[in-house]
Amino acid sequence: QGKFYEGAPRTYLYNPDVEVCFKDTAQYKKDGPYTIGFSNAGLGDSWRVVMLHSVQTAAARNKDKISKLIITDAGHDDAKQVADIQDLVSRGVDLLIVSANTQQALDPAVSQAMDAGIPVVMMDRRVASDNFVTFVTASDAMMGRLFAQWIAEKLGGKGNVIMLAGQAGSSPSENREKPAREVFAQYPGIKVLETVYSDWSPVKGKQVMQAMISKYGKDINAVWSAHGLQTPGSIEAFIDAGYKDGEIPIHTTADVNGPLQLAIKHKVPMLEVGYPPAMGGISVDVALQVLAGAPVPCIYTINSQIAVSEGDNTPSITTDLRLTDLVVPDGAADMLITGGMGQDYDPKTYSVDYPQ
Amino acid sequence: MLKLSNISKSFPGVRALSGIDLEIRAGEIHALVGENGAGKSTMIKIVAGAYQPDSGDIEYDGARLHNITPASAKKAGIHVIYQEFVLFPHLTVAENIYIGHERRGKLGLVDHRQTRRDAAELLKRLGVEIDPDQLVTDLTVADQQMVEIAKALVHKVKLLILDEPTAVISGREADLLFARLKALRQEGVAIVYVSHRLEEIFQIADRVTVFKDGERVTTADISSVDRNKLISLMVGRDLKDIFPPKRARADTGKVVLKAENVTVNGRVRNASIELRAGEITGLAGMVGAGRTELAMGIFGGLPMSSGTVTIDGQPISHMTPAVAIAKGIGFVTEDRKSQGLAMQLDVAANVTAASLIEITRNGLIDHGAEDAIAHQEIAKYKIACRGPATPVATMSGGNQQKVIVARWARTNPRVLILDEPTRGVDVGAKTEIYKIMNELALQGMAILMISSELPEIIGMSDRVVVMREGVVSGELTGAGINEQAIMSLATQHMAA
Amino acid sequence: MAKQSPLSTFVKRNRGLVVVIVLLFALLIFGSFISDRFRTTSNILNVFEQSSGLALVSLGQTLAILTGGIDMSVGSMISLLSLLTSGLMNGDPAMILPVTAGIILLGCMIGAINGIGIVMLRIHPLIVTLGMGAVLQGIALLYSLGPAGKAPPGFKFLAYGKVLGLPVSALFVIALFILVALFLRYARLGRYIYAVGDDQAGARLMGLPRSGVIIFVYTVSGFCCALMAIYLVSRFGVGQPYTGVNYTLASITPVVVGGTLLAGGRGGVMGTLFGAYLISLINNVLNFMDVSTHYQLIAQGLIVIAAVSIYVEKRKRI
Amino acid sequence: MTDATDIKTGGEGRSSGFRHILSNYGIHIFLVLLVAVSGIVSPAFLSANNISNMLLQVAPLGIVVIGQAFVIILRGLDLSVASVMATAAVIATGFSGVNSDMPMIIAISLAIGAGTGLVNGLLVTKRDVSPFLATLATMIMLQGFRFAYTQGAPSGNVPPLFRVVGAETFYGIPYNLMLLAVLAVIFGILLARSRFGREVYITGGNPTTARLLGINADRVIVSGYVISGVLAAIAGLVLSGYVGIVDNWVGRGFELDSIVAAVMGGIALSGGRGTIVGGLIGAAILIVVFNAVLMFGMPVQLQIIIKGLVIVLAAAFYVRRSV
Ligand SMILES: Nc1ncnc2c1ncn2[C@@H]1O[C@H](COP(=O)(O)OP(=O)(O)OP(=O)(O)O)[C@@H](O)[C@H]1O
Ligand SMILES: Nc1ncnc2c1ncn2[C@@H]1O[C@H](COP(=O)(O)OP(=O)(O)OP(=O)(O)O)[C@@H](O)[C@H]1O
Ligand SMILES: [Mg+2]
Ligand SMILES: [Mg+2]
Repeated sequence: QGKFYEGAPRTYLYNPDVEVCFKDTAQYKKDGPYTIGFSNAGLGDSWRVVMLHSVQTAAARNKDKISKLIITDAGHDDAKQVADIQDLVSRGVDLLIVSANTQQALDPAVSQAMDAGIPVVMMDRRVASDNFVTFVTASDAMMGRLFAQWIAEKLGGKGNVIMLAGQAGSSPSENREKPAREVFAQYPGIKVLETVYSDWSPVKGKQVMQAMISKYGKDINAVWSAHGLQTPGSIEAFIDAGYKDGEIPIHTTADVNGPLQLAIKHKVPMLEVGYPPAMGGISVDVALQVLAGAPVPCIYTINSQIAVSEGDNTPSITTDLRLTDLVVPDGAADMLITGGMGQDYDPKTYSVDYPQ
Repeated sequence: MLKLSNISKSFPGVRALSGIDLEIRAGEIHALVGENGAGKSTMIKIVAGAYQPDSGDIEYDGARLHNITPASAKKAGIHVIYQEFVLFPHLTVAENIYIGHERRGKLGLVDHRQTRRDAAELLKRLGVEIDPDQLVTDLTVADQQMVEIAKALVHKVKLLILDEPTAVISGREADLLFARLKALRQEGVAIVYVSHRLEEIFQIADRVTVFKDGERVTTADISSVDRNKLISLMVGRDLKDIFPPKRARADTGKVVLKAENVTVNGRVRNASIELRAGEITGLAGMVGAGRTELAMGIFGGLPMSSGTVTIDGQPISHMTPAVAIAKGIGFVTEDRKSQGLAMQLDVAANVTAASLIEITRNGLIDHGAEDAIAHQEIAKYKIACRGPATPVATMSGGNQQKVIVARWARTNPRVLILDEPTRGVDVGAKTEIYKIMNELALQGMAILMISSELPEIIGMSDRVVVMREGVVSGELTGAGINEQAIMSLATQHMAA
Repeated sequence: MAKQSPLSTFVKRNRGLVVVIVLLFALLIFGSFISDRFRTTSNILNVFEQSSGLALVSLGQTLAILTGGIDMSVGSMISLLSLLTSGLMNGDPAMILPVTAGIILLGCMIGAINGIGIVMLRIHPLIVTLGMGAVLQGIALLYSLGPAGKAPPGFKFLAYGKVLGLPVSALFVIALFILVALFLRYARLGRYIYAVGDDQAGARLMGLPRSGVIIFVYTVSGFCCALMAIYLVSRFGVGQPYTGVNYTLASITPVVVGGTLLAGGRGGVMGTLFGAYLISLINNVLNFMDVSTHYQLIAQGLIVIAAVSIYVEKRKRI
Repeated sequence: MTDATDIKTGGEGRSSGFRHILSNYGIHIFLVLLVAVSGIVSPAFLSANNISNMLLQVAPLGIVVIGQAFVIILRGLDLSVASVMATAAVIATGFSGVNSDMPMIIAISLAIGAGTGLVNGLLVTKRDVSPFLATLATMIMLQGFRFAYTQGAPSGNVPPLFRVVGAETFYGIPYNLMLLAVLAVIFGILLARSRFGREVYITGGNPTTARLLGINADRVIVSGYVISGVLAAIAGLVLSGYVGIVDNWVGRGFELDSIVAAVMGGIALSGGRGTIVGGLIGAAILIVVFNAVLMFGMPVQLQIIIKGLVIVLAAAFYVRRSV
């Protein structure tokens, strides 16, 4: 296990600033047990499911302090999430955990709750203003940058990249693409042939990559993929186009088992940077600190696991963690490898007795 | 008043009108007659702006009209009562009457109360009792026609065109209509009147124009022609007898179908009727008497709340159209547009719809056989169309009717029910249909013919059953079948 | 002719409205048994406020559906217009008036283009507006791939402001609905909307301005989308490229729940308004009952079906 | 009388002429033009590789369109197809993902499709719910069931056989295309040549007429929805084989794409008209447009805009200019 990073947040330890922002939460101190509301943006993919289960697990672990955890799900609809938050406030929660569907749209609703004296802990996705107590997250921008940096270094500063983004106009995709482009821009020899959108779907990912391969063929040296959801589609497209093992361009990925399985099997150099769903559980711990009146960091950035295929460390991205350490060889293609939920965890059968 | 010169109009594959010249005068009732598909409705639609002519001039009220649209025609005082009604089923009677001419009060807002009051007044003037607040969809067809007529009286019309207005009304309503038309003529309105009922034309028209194959054959004063002349002009040959000679009445005719104490929808009560092999039974009555409901009940198209139907002495416990067809009953419905035809489909598919087995080979439909049958029926009934692949929606009303008759005759049923089989059908085709009915009867088929045209009932029936207000009021045979007898049974309460 | 009493005629012809109102009250009573907090004024006001936006989009949708059409471009239209609203205002209070006016105008224009397309191309409105929706979504993304600009300070008032303790937005929406309801009943154009929906071809033959009616209803739908876009920018503080995406299908539910038939010609806007209230209230009650999302979805489907089955006039089977 | 018939039935009526060709084959011409123009603008578009890609991609949509054709000809609309696809795929892969599970997997998937179709059909016929709403409601409910079953996290592996059918080719011809061809022929014959098919057209053309002809119109309509549901389930399995990964949204967008394809292919939403071949050509147009704009290297925004324009233009191009 030693290869996994389990220390304190690197963003705290390695932070060059003398003063790191901490928030005083004395005003929110309250006697338990608490009613906590969790307004979730929505489910729909495994990442969000594991994140939700992580919240529930943490609540179960803290049964003595939490009398009730109310979970709402907005189905990825801003208006519904605003309504959900209002409903939760109406139901008299002591604290809100919010994973905001979009940064801007939820801002007024979150501010409203804060103004009403209910502390809000943001998780995974924040709102635009700083009008919350703290934000538990990993970094989209860091993922995008690391992916790009690794590709640039692997290609020796020279080569052609296809950027396989998520959905045009969706913020997680934008927040990874933009920093990545900045990195690529520093390498004159790196050319981004095209940015194509997968809508986070493996099917669409494969369709667009097939078109790209028809168009550019062997000119493609690397695929910058914004997440693991679409990466398998891309690798499949290369396999179908007749690329032999070892010929497939380098790829990036996140979180999902399938790409690692394919990369190992077909010898695709790959970088994996996780966006850990365990932040769900951490947000509950942070919430309890807030209600206990303990100071918390303004932004609580948790660590991503970083793994590469064998022999593919680069000067900037060096890690002991290998794809083979993370992969679950017989696991389902879309299972999460960064869940932190333990060995026997299976989202389908998962159930935990949390206070509800 | 209205002058058409050299009007032509083609549809894909059909020349509907070629070089029509026609003059309509103010203060006359001008009858327009011709076979099905002769182009009467097309010409009317051109005058009304529903179709654009391919060529020709239209002069109206001394000025040339260009690019007529329905809206501009209305503005110019042209009002048309179309062969297919133009009513909005889910608006009320009053709203329908005043649609486009809403009664308006302050601020130009629609004044519903005034609308209702005026509509009631108007309907009363027409002599019909219709609640102006009812939705049109709840009205009988005859009442719908009266609403259509009322619409024509709402505002000052200069030219009133009626396309087969009496197809669904008869007797009293028709008389009311004629009285109205005559009054309008007095006021100087020009009236164009299309009908296949020649008696009416002699009753009210001043002049008559005959169309044939999209051309105007002649225009004449009504006094200068007689019935036979008119028919021969329309048909292009002499039609001596419209009705075939009556067959010797098959007294021994076996009862094929027997309906007893049938109650349907509460609109038909305890009606009983017998149909015999080789016999044509006429079902007469005023519109709304419940004839269609009775027939539908027998056929299984409407649920019977009580009563029994026996075929060949065998009672049928639960009648549905499928059972009825399996037992050899055919049904030519009265409303071809909403009940009879699948308008999108072509002639071939509509003709073979009831006899799919005939064209099924090895479980698959044989398109060749289907086309052959369609060609055969098109020729047999002289259906004017471009061929088997013509969508029925593009055909004239009478020809659509022939398609349905052909469909059912094809199945060779033991009992054939025909509900207004010649509605909107020209004399030539009528004769054909009569001939066919006669032949079928001779072959031993039992035929039930519902009709609102007394001459037809009298001319064709071996036996006449008369209905009045949902009950069977009497039965006539032989010499007893005459106009007075039928009318008195159909309208007893009025006569008494 | 047996005359029916005016009340029974009203009930018969406005079944949708009556049923929806009855259901609304039933649900209110049911909800207050579930939780004390449900009964609070603030909760009820929340529901009231939450439904404004949905009701607004559904208003235009109702008119389109009354003519027998449907507007599948509302989602993209809202997204594009909301982006433009916040992008152009960009925090500058001086821009509020000109931009609001401009956006409303633009919404009307886009709606009119929908209507003209339907009239000229003679294609089913579903297809025209679907295509238009894609075009508008593309334009929205061309304008900005992310949230654009921001709402000026004070702009929040539209969405969150209250007069006499009642949300302004909700009051405005009610007023607008009443206006449109009166329009449908008392303006000639309003009557023609029903006529066109009842019988398109007939409307033409009667010389009614059929094309005008169609262009008009889609223009109104565009107008409503513009108002919705402005409202969302006020509510969320910014416009985003996918802000409206859920409203395309969502806007149809209140219409049909409120008793307007998808076939056109029958129904009305007041049913839609209460339909929107009902749907928001259902969400609220389900939240209070702690029903998980999965089952909320199932419940939603069942409710649509149940509501619609109530109004269906059993067709006269021949 | 006689000559009237001759004049009007003469020449078989199947008028030739440009307008006729345009109105009957407009969509075929449109597809050919589209391919030609795309090939000229981007030669890579016509490369064997790319054509094979497009053929591979057309099958799942095509299969859905076949079912959609039945439903639309019956005056309906099926918005639940994408939800059926995803549910069938998710549940199918919930098994261990070995070929021996195949019969079970296929049976369950088809049952899901058939069951959904049955519910849709019964709602439309017995409850008179409009098809748009009935299928919208089942779409939402199915999504709820799917989430309740998977807890939102689908898992399991796609059986190898699906991978073969979904993604592999036989001398450049994708197996899934062969499957599409087989289904198209079977259902094409069913629609165009069988008694049932004729009943579909008659019922779609005029349900009242159908009833009076003794056709069990309700049963025909329900069958149409069941066919659509079953084909959607098959398409879901094929699509799951295409990438070998199943998420909750397999088939997203297929509901509208399949309707659009059908309408572009001349299947009128008013019912009673249209053919399977037309629908498939509509599907091909959508796939070609999607691929072509990628090959042109257009920004994603323009891709979306062009798709919208093609939908409208193709439909307008085809539409019969009747009076
Ligand atoms: N919309 C149309 N498309 C194609 N052909 C049409 C259309 N309308 C009419 N026709 C054709 O034009 C010819 C004239 O039809 P029209 O309806 O004018 O006849 P009509 O004299 O009114 O007959 P009827 O007495 O049966 O009503 C017919 O052959 C008909 O098939
Ligand atoms: N009060 C009514 N409500 C609804 N529909 C009616 C009503 N009266 C009549 N109808 C419909 O109008 C049509 C004609 O009515 P009915 O069957 O009573 O007349 P009929 O004797 O068959 O006369 P005809 O066949 O000459 O129209 C039928 O289709 C019937 O269903
Ligand atoms: Mg006519
Ligand atoms: Mg009748």
